[in-house]
Amino acid sequence: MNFEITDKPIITQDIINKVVDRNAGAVTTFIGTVRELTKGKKTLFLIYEAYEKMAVKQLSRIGDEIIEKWPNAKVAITHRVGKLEITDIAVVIAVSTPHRKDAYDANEYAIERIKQIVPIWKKEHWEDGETWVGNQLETEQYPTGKPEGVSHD
Amino acid sequence: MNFEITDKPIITQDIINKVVDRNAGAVTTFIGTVRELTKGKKTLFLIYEAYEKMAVKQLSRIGDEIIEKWPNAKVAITHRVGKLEITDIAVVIAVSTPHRKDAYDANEYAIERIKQIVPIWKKEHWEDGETWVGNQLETEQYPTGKPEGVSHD
Amino acid sequence: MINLLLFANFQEVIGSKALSLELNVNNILELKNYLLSKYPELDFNFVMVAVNEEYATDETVIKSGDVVAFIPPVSGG
Amino acid sequence: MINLLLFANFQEVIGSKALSLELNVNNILELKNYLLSKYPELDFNFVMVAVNEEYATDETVIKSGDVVAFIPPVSGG
Repeated sequence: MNFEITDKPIITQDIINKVVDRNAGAVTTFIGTVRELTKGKKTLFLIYEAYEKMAVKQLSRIGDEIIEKWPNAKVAITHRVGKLEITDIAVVIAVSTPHRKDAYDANEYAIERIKQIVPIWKKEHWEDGETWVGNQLETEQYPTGKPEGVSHD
Repeated sequence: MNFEITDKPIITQDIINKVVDRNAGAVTTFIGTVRELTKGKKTLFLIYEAYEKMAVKQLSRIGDEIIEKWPNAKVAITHRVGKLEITDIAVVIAVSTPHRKDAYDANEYAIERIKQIVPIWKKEHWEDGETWVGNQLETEQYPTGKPEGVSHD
Repeated sequence: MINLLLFANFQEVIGSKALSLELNVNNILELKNYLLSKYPELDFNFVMVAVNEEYATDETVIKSGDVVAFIPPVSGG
Repeated sequence: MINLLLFANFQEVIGSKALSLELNVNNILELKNYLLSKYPELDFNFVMVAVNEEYATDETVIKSGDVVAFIPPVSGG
């Protein structure tokens, strides 16, 4: 399966292996890791939670969107849930394409879409408390209750 | 060493490990692999050759340029030389930054610069012959004998 | 019967991961209004909703057996 | 003595990876002209040059002991 939610540590190479292709000259990966400092505030650890069944569906939808935009791309995405320590990997996105520019663009498209439509939440545990992190994009608003660019079917 | 030329297979994870950082939330990697088909023509294998001492210097210069543009970035680049088969890894670029956008931009900057200033050449071996590949950018010309943006020191 | 799934702060406000409700509501808006009457501290601003794992809107019709999930602003990646 | 390093197609045209030349040339342009007189099939178009591992120009002065490398269009990555 190229789109997964897991509660185990992610091995980056496993995700890369899913997109290696004889006709791909470029593979890009994005590895999202737990950062210690955010605006000077110290994170102790994070808890990620997912609506797993729907999250897998949405990741797979992002894969479909990428194939539509970049027909020769291959995509694999794994997101972890549960408790993550500093430098642990939360998400790996691997994209292969024949030419490099597409591999960067499609990969960046994937992470932006994850932050819009995939039902996964993180709870930051600070030294002085804890909080569910809201939409990291901050600029996004869904007045209709539905994210942009997601058809209702 | 974060900037290397090697004649051994590249282990992507080794390059990633060089840039992992407690304050990096994003790591991007670019993996350049040997593609079988180029414009319908079938490659059998490639030979990469480098002016090694200078190539390491130029890779390291690219690292300096990145730190100047993205001061919180960490960069590691390894390029392989010798005979490479289809799907073998020719180059791995890993970049970590606190925020994701910079990790994509700095990584793409690195591969563009590699294709401009790093003295490495590949010889394509086709079914019907062999040829040293010229500048892959094709649009680049160095009327002064010196690439743009490279100071002479 | 409507099956409700709750995540993140919604789970904490309602105190449950899942609820099965015997309700006479026709669409998401009516469900939201019912929940607000029981849990006035719920904030539906920026909260998406899914019916049977597909994003839906306030107008989406729901029927017995549907799985409705409220999706607070996501923060994966 | 000028130490010359040759790569890719330059290596094939000249038939050597490295040459040491006892030459009276003052700069890169003069060195190119000397090489062209011996190897008329050399094509310096789009070929960069490095002196002691730093990019240089036709006007760069060279002296005995310098390492001069001709860098045909690169194709790494």
